[in-house]
Amino acid sequence: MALLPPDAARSAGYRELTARIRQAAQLDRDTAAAQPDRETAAAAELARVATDVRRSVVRMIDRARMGHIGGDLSVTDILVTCFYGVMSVDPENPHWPGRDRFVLSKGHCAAALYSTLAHCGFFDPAELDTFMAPLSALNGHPNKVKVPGVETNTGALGHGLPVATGCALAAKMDSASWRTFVVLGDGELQEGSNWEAAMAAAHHGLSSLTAVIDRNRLQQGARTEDTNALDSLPDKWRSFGWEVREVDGHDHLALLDALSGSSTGRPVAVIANTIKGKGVSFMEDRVEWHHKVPTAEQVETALAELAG
Amino acid sequence: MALLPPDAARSAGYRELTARIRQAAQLDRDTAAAQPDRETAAAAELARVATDVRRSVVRMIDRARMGHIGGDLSVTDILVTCFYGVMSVDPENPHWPGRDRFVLSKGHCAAALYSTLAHCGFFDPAELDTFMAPLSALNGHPNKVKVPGVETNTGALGHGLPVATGCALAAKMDSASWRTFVVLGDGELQEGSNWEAAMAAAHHGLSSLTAVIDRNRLQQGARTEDTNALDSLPDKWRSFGWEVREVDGHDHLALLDALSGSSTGRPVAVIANTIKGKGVSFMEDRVEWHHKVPTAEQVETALAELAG
Amino acid sequence: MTVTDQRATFDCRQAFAEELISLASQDERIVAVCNDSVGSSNLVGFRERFPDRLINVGIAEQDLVGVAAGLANAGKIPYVCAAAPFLTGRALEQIKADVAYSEAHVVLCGQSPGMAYGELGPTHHSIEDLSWLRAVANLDVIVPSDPVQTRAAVRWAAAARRPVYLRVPRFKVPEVTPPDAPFAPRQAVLLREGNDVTVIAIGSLTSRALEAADRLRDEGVSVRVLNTPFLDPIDEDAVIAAARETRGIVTAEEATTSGGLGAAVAATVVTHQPCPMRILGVPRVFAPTGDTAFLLDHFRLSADGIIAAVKDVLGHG
Amino acid sequence: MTVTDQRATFDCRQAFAEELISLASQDERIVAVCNDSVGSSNLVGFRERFPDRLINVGIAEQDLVGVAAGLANAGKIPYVCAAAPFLTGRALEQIKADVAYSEAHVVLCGQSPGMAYGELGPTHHSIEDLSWLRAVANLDVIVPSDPVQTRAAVRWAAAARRPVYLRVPRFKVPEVTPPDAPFAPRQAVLLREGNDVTVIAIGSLTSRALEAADRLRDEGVSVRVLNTPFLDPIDEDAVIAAARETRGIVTAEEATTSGGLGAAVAATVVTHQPCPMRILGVPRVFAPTGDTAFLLDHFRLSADGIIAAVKDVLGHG
Ligand SMILES: Cc1ncc(C[n+]2csc(CCOP(=O)(O)OP(=O)(O)O)c2C)c(N)n1
Ligand SMILES: Cc1ncc(C[n+]2csc(CCOP(=O)(O)OP(=O)(O)O)c2C)c(N)n1
Ligand SMILES: [Mg+2]
Ligand SMILES: [Mg+2]
Repeated sequence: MALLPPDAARSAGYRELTARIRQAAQLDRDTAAAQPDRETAAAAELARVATDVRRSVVRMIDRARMGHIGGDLSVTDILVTCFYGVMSVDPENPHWPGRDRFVLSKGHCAAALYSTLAHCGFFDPAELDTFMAPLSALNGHPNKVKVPGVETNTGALGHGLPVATGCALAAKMDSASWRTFVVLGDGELQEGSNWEAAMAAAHHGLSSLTAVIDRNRLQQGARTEDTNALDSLPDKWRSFGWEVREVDGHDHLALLDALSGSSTGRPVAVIANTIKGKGVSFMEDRVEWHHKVPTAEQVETALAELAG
Repeated sequence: MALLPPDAARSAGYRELTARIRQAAQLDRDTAAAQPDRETAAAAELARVATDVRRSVVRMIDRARMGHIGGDLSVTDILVTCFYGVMSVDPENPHWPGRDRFVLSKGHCAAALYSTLAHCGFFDPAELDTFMAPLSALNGHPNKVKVPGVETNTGALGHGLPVATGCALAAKMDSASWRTFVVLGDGELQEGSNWEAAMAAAHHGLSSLTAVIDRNRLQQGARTEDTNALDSLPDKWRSFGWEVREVDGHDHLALLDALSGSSTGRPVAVIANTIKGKGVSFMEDRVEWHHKVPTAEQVETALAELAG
Repeated sequence: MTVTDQRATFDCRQAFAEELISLASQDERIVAVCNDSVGSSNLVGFRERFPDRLINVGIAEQDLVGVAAGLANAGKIPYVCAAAPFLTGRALEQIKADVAYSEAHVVLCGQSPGMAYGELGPTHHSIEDLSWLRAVANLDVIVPSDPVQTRAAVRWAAAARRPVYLRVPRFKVPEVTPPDAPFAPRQAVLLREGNDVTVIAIGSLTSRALEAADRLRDEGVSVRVLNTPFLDPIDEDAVIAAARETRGIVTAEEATTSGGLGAAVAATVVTHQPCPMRILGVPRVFAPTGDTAFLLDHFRLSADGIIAAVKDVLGHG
Repeated sequence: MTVTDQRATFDCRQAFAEELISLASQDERIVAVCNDSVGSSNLVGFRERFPDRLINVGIAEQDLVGVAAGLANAGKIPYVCAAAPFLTGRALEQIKADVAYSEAHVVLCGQSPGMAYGELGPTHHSIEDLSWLRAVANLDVIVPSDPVQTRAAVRWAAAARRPVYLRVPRFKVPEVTPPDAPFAPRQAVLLREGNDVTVIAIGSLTSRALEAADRLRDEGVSVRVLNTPFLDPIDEDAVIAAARETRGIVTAEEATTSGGLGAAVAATVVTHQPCPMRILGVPRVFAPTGDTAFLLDHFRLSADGIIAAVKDVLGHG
């Protein structure tokens, strides 16, 4: 029940790997041209981490016999790109005031978040085995009181963007340079609380705030467009005063670009087009895998597909 | 404390007057051209009623020493045009199932609504003298349980559009021809509940639903654009799937046109550009008249200005 | 192994759905309204039968309740089916203003209440709902204990012509209601006669109270077991009689104790017939991780916990 | 004319604003967050002094509380200032998840609580807030009775490092707090010694309880008057002592009785020291039209109503 302690060995590895990825991915600022080879190297590193995270998710859900596997797999590349490619965090000092803030508003995808955080060294990956077990710190939805790297408790949809807006407001008041990232489900955007925050964040010119929408076009029971249509989503965000970027949410380099700072002084909405269940053929784009639990055989197939 | 009874004499007058206005305002369907003289006659009738309502509002607030005079005066022309020029209601039979529904979401402007309803004959105008007095049916915000013509209890902002959406959904399910009108404040649009309903209403193709936004550019404490900017409002509604019409909210003929049925199969948002405090020179577009109470002298001036 | 473990147990969402479909086939005003919760509210069957009468507003609880109020305005009888924590926590002001204060005939069906979503944690636990909704005027609060009461509640609410909140249990419970039991406001159900102590239990705790009573009988303690499917309005007479005729009262509910069953009984007792009580429920902490059964035991909401409370109130702690 | 009428009375929003400004001038982490409520929360002075530390999110209560939680995450100490009915009714799930469950040091200041907005009606009455918020774990609930307690609460909350809900009274009340009174969790304030009956009162009812006690003394009834500025956690010891040492307890609050002061005291009493009680508050109806004073009298939340309840509990009803 106590706060999980950081994993020092892992976090040293994290520092080393993130440095490598960022260096590789860096644009040549003078020529403003990308360096294809190095970019490819960065993408390969991020893909490796993403595969680790996806495999971890499958194992956690297999063990717990519960979870939200479809959304975990769709959001993985976003999580990994944020933590390994973009953000400044220190897993050994998770409350460092100058850190970038990361809020997983679609908190039902806790398994992907926990796997990413453990991979970074926020805590020992062995802890992942306790996912949803009695008295585990790793609840079905993230609890900041127990899990380092979690900034606010989510699980009820529509909470992340207001909280992230508050973080970004504080940074602006303090003229601090840290940024705030929040990842939202697409179905989640049906919650009006998001539009309250979207309006206020634009009004306050929170250019340090980036919202990533995991646009997998599925929600719990059906396709978003069949439930309560969200298209045209870019128009909605633009009309609420945001800078909008649309991107393939499984393309790490494209995500790296899209996650760069605001160019307009406005908050940035990254609409990441993703595939729910990404990486496991029989789960991809299928609504039932929102929270279905794979059989032992399906787990084996999934892990095999995620190996290569 | 009992439900107010209708005022039969007045409601007869209402039937007669609305018939006259509608006839006068009707387009020549064959030529699709307006008939300027008759339109002017309709406008004159509506203006007369609006003046009556405005004068009533001033007297009610003077007597109660409380109220929301600025928003009352900005919404009056919208109310009067809806009830006298557009909607099908029967003041003697306020629960007639085939009636058009009217929801004043900005419920703080109850004085304008009560004055309009009394003018139509939903109840005796003498009752207006009890506005906010102990045990009066005429509370500071409309109570449907006590006041005929009120469809749902408002006062907390952001409630009207969801309820109106439910009404319009029911009409659609029953293939009924009655329409639903809801009037929203512009500051009120900062409430996310509106955007939840806007999205769902568009998704369900509720073409019988019309939302009128009283765009007076002021909220309780400041200008909307200085508090939490709403511009560009038409883009917001359009991006949420609505047909948008922008209109001078004090021009009765323009309102009559704008309040006609949907031409796209989508719900209609009428952005009515208005002036808070309209009709009383020293109140117009001044934030303090959101809920300031005029002195005896100011009441006299206001009534004088509203006479002509 | 406990007694209840040996009996068939039921997820009451099934009884709920069956009864709703049966009612809907007789009364076309009945509609279901949900928030991307067709599956979790077990409405797939309803949708098959009445595709045009299932309204899904998406993930938007304020709109959910407002839309239901609008449907009621136009003559429908909406059953709002949504996970209890979000229905009550997210749309509370809509419940107050659009439903209760507006006297709209809306049936608010809190699915998977209490700690039914055990491992999903406090955001998904609806233990505050009873305190939250008892505070709202003009709203009946019903907490069924088994499929029989769930069906009765669904049926009663259709005819109520007033606002109703109805917990639809998901955590499996055995049948507890006797065949001739009443189901009406202000009517407790007497499940066991007894004159040493009275246990008043609702929802998932009812079967546990029965088990406790049966085990205590073997120890020579005579326990009266009452159940009040209507938490509001509650059966004050039965409570007062229990306070007068037995030596103390233990209440048990899968909810925070601040304003639910325990609070209702305590207020009745001190006003009319003071007696010793023990109030069992979820204390004022956020639950740790664990499944429903684990959490109920963790908070002593078990036959053992009830037995200990009964002994405690008798002074043989 | 009643005794209280002769004394100076105060709108506590002024003490609130002064104390907040004084604190803010000493601690730059303190910020105010509001929802188009600068005027109604009396924050004009704060805005003049600290224009950059007043955040207005517009008319959007869910965002209001979420933003405050985010500000707290980044080291600010936000005082959320909004009309109590909307703050608590509209943002309850944010209060639960973002503030209480997340252990965010946010001070939720419910302005104009109870029936302070009398004529504006039930949508604007915040009588449910005490029941609603006492049900939320990990949240202290403070109900000041006068300017002294309001100031103390504002100061205490800044140092609390935990979630706090604080009612900021608008309906005018006289000073009632003695100079040396404690202000801390679990500490009742003894306002009158007495041994026949105890009256426990909070907020606007405290001065009315004092008036009742003074009038009853003239009739030979000795009334102990307790006040509990912390409704949660409440002073259980003082409640138990009152139950033991006097013949009954009357509670009085400007709130629904289902889960507020009366419920807290009743639960304590039946668990530790059963005694007769009368619970005064707003019954489970929506108030009719009327100003605050009218409504308080209408619901017998007056010295007369308290006197009648005291006599009733003594059996000379
Ligand atoms: C306020 C609230 N309402 C309902 C739910 C139940 N719920 C959990 S996940 C989910 C679907 C989310 O869809 P989306 O945001 O698209 O997420 P993803 O597709 O990435 O899983 C729903 C309805 C919830 N967690 N919170
Ligand atoms: C949920 C809620 N929050 C706050 C208020 C307090 N309030 C009453 S009127 C008002 C301003 C409304 O502005 P707008 O919608 O523009 O109305 P108008 O200008 O027409 O008066 C506010 C904040 C409220 N009534 N309801
Ligand atoms: Mg999705
Ligand atoms: Mg306005």
